[in-house]
Amino acid sequence: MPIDFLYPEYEVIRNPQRCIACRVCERQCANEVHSYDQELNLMKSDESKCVNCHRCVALCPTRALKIVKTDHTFKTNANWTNEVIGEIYRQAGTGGMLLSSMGNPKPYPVYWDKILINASQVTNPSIDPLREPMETRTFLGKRPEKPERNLDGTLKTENLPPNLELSVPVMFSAMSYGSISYNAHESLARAAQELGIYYNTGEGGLHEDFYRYGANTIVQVASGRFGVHKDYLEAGAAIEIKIGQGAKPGIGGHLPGAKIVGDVSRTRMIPEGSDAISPAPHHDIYSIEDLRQLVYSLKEATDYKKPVIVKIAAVHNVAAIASGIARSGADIIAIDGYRGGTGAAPTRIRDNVGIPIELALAAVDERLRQEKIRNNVSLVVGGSIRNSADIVKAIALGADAVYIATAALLALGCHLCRSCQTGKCNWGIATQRPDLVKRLNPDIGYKRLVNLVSAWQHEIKEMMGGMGINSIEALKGNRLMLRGIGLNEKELEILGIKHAGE
Amino acid sequence: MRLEGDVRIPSGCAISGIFSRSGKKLNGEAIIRSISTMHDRSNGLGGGFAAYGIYPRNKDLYAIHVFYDSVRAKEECEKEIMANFDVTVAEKIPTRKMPIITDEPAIWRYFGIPFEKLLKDTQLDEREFVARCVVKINTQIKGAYVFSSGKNMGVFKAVGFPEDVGRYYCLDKYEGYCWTAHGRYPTNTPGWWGGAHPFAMLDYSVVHNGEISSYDANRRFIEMFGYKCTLLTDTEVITYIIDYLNRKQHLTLHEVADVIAAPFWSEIDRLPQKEKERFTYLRNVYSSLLITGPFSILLGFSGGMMALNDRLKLRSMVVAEKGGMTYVASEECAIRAIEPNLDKIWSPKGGEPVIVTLNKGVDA
Amino acid sequence: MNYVIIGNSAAAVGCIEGIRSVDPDGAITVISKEPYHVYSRPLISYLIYGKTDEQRMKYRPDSFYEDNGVKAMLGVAVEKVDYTKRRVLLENGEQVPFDKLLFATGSAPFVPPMAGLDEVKKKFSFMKLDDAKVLQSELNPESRVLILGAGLIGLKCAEGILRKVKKVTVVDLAPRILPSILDEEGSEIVRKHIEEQGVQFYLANSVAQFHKNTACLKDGTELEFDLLVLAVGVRPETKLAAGIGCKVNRGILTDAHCATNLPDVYAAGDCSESLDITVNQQRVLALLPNAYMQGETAGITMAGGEKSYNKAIPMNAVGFFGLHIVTAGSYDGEAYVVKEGSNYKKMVSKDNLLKGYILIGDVARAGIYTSLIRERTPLDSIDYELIKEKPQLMAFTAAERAVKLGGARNEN
Amino acid sequence: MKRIYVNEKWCLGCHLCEYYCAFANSGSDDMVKALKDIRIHPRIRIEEKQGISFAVSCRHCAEPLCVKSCITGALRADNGVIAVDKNKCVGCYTCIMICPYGAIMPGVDGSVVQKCELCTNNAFGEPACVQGCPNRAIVFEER
Repeated sequence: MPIDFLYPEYEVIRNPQRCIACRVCERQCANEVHSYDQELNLMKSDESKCVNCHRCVALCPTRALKIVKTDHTFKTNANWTNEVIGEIYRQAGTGGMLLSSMGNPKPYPVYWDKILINASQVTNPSIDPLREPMETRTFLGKRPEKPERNLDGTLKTENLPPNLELSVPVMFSAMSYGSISYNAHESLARAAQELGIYYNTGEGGLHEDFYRYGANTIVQVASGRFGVHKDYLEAGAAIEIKIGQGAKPGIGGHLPGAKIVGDVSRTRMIPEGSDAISPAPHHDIYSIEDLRQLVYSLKEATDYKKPVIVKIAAVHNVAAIASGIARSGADIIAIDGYRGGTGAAPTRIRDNVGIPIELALAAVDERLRQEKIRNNVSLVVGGSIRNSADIVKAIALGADAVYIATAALLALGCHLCRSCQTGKCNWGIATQRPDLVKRLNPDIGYKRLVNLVSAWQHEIKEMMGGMGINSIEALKGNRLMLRGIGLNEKELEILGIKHAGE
Repeated sequence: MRLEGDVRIPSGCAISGIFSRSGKKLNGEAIIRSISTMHDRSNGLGGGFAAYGIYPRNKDLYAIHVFYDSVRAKEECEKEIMANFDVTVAEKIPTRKMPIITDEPAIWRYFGIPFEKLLKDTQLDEREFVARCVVKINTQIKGAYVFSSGKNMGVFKAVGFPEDVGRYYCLDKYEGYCWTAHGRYPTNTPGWWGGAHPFAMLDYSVVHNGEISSYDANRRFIEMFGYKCTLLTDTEVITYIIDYLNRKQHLTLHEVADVIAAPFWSEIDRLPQKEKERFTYLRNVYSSLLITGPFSILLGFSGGMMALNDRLKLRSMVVAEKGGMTYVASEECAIRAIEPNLDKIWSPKGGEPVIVTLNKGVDA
Repeated sequence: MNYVIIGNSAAAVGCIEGIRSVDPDGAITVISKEPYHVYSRPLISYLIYGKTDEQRMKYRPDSFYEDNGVKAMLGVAVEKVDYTKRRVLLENGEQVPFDKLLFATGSAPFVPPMAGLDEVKKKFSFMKLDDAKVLQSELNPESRVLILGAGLIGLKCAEGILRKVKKVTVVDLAPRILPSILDEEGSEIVRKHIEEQGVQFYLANSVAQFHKNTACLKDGTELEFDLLVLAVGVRPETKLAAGIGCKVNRGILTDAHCATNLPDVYAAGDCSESLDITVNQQRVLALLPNAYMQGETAGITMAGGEKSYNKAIPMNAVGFFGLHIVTAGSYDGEAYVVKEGSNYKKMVSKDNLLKGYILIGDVARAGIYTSLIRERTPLDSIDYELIKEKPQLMAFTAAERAVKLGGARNEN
Repeated sequence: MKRIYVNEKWCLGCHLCEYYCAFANSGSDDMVKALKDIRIHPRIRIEEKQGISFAVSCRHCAEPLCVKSCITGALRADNGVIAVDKNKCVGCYTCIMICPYGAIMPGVDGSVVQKCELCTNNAFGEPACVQGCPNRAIVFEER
């Protein structure tokens, strides 16, 4: 075997005093890290195969296992870090682009963590969500410019364009069937239904089994148009045109043929084993006018009954782009920040392209207000919403709702090992191998998603109550409820918030 | 120290209102007596009144009340007023010298009506035209501040306790069918004359007690529609919201109340289908105009008055009736002080507006 | 309602529990010659072996009769049954009236005439607790025991006493042991195993003549012995039943409800015959599970409930000196045989059904095979090749497993 | 009555149920102490073949053939839970012969049988296999 210069990043530490050689680690590792030595009655491990997904750690009944970062190191160098050196070795060995998955892991600032939330004291009572109603119901979509009245003077309620109603301003972001498993999709769909929110098909079509969750489904139309047909468009509650994705702005998608099997192939409407390549741009959208045409084509196709979402990655001039989209007829704009996850992306793109969602959101919301069109369109943001405080901050900055995906996958068991591209997800999420897919029981998965979002809802209510706000709409764009900490003037200006203490 | 407009100033307060449905005119004595009963709810940093029906001789003209900090401001402002309005009267508002009232600006009023030609040129509705002029002066002319701009009504306000402010403005000399009053308890500023309440826009005047937690959500939304919240006060944004919904969106005052103090979804979901749709529509379309946090407000408008509490009723407010009179105040004592023998007194539920208007045919 | 049960073993208990599942109130009377609380007959060899004791041998707890409202008349024999007057006459002159009657009279040892048998002083049967007690009291480390009969009773007796005596010899007319449950190859394996423990066999042989403590075998061998155990065979106790006109073949004839030809009269257990579904013939299936289930069926039927017993098959689980044997059904058909060391497996199929099997040694999960026979599972509805390897539910369809394990309802 | 149900769709063949069962019935409060360096004798057993796996343990039949067939009365149903009285059992294996699920097995030394007793007779109180199943392939439910 040629020397690859690479040393395993992680070490599997087994406590021999605890190991009872039950071999669950061996059975559960799709990477075949563990093996049993009959002669010695001992478990062994080959850490070069370990992706640090913790499947073995989590299932070990005696907690005999842990995975640690190796302390094996090159001569320390702040510039030429282990990671940088390793990547060079890898590329020198393969001649290929580096691929990664999930979101940008680099230590760029996380603005959510530099924003603080207000609370009431004395002059205004905080509200106790256990005693008073605390509302998180949210509508997404256009609002009519003026109300109309019937002949008898009552309000004409039918003049409302199609809207999405959410019990809590959280939706599951696009993840295609194919990139994630059937059971992951079922979990998301069932959770969305129980929660009264929406999940998103991503660009993988909608499996026939899931049409029954249509009322809680957003169907996506992306550059590859995989799985798009009339019934598909009509099945969902809304249609999302995906222009870009935070993890890889400007890049299309590539689902390897190995994952295009059986139902995945049928659902995508492409032959088994063929690579599913989504082009970088939509080849019928080279300009904003083209987008408008697609928006209206989709509206025509669905009789103007479904809101159309346009999803873009947060890039440098996102505010101007969003303004253009708002005028294209879209009902909802979804913006995906650079920390958004993915099943596979070129590492350099993932780590270096795009901007933080916090700044993008603040800029877009402000821009749409300046242009007086904020009420024509709803704003959904995603790209690493990690907890309920992030949501409160996003809404206060001006978002109508948030998209979560990485957090949802974590709820399903994802351990962020960032090896989705291998298709050997030990947690049954980013895989199509039947023996692995079955590891995610949707009965458990959907409940964990419901738990997560319900827990967040409780926390959102608690924080709202602290601010003396008892309905989420009074939080939307309420930037006075936020203060920055450790941010410079420019950052504060873009975020439209004051510094703590001001 | 930064003044209103530089910094947001929440405040506690007292409010009181008297309304004669028959159009019977009262001078300002009663309302002063009423608001002074709640002296402890103010801290001397602002008091004010709105009175309707007080300018019967000029009732078809806009009465524009202005504070001036400087001669230059007055010159600049009058130039603007004269350029847009056919002004019939321009005069100093009579005041009574009082040692307790200090730092007085120059206080002027103008009765006039927009030039026809300008209305035609701008294709604006007369009231919209006036509103824009007011916003323009208040945002662009430093040292000038229009604090009243309706027809046959006027706002009188100053830094001081409300009873002193009332005497200062000689309110005993005015007679109106509707009076509202405000005593202010700002929490972090010495107050500024313009920042005192009522806050008025055209003939809408609002006195308010409370601190709304939805402020910035409301402000950033309403500012899309040509308003500029220069004072950063709750009362200002509430006034604009009411102006926007009632005057521009043509919602009824009841509907306005259903937007700003909307019923909870849990209540809406229980209603019959039609009603449910109506409330859902209003809450959805005007979601950013929901006002949360404690408030009790008294809205004065031509021919009527509306009292409204926040939906949780986090601020006290009572309403009483005696004959043709309706009284509203933060505290019952403020009503009893001027009318001990009431026909009826009650505390309206949160979010339930009490709207009184002149009896049919009454032209006050 | 007066229920009367003659006999006090597994069939009687099945009957009592069957009656009580339907009728909590009716009077139940159990009449038995033996003076004991109901005990398990097959345990007498374990008693001697020391693996159980009289207390633990009780088939049901001490409070059983009381808990079930049963009047137990123990230690008293039945003289005869007066069917027309619906009453049972006891030896002691008492009369017990009945509305429903169950014969659970079991079987009795059958001793063929043998020359000189009268001369043998110490001879025993091995059926009942009293037999075991007497035998046990005579055993000593110097005893030489001769057992006639290499069937289940004789061999269990041999196992029970071997470690307590000097020598155990077994003589049988048949050329191999356990001929009723094993095939030749199986008999061979088991015989070798038992011989290795120290038991000596004389097969295809018989006692021509006893001379006191010496047995002269047909082939001329002379065997000295101290104690003689007679385990040649048993016969159903059918006399009382026959006396009132019940049809009796080898055992009392019954239908699927365990009813005899006479109204209100039932029979269950070793005294009766039932339909062996593997050969579709009425047979005496003298085995405890059968007795209990027949008794239960009879009891439920007597009390007015609905129950049939239509899955009777011969089956035996038995072990000798640690070697386990499970057999079931009949062996006429296509055989599949695997022999590995002391493990032996024979599966016999016919007409798309498993008819019988023999497992020696590894008997794990044998019940899965038994159920194929009892349930008459068509072999083409399962993976027979797979299940032949070892008993496993994997051989069933996923849908069938969902019924068996997942709580799914069977569509049929 | 609450029973154990198995859904093979979700069974991963990880065998953890067997280990949790063995631990639960070990009498030890430490899994390592109980199971290290021994061959376990669980009362629940996984069958597996070509990607299919499922656990088998006593079904606690409403009409328990094992109880009816037990020659000693050691197997009894107590409120529907079928348990074996090890003091009475003589290891004749009649129950093994009759159980259609193959859910009764010889105990460690073969002298008596053992079977799932729904952990009613150990410290777990509720089936340990159910608690230990990572994918809810084994559930304990009233149906």
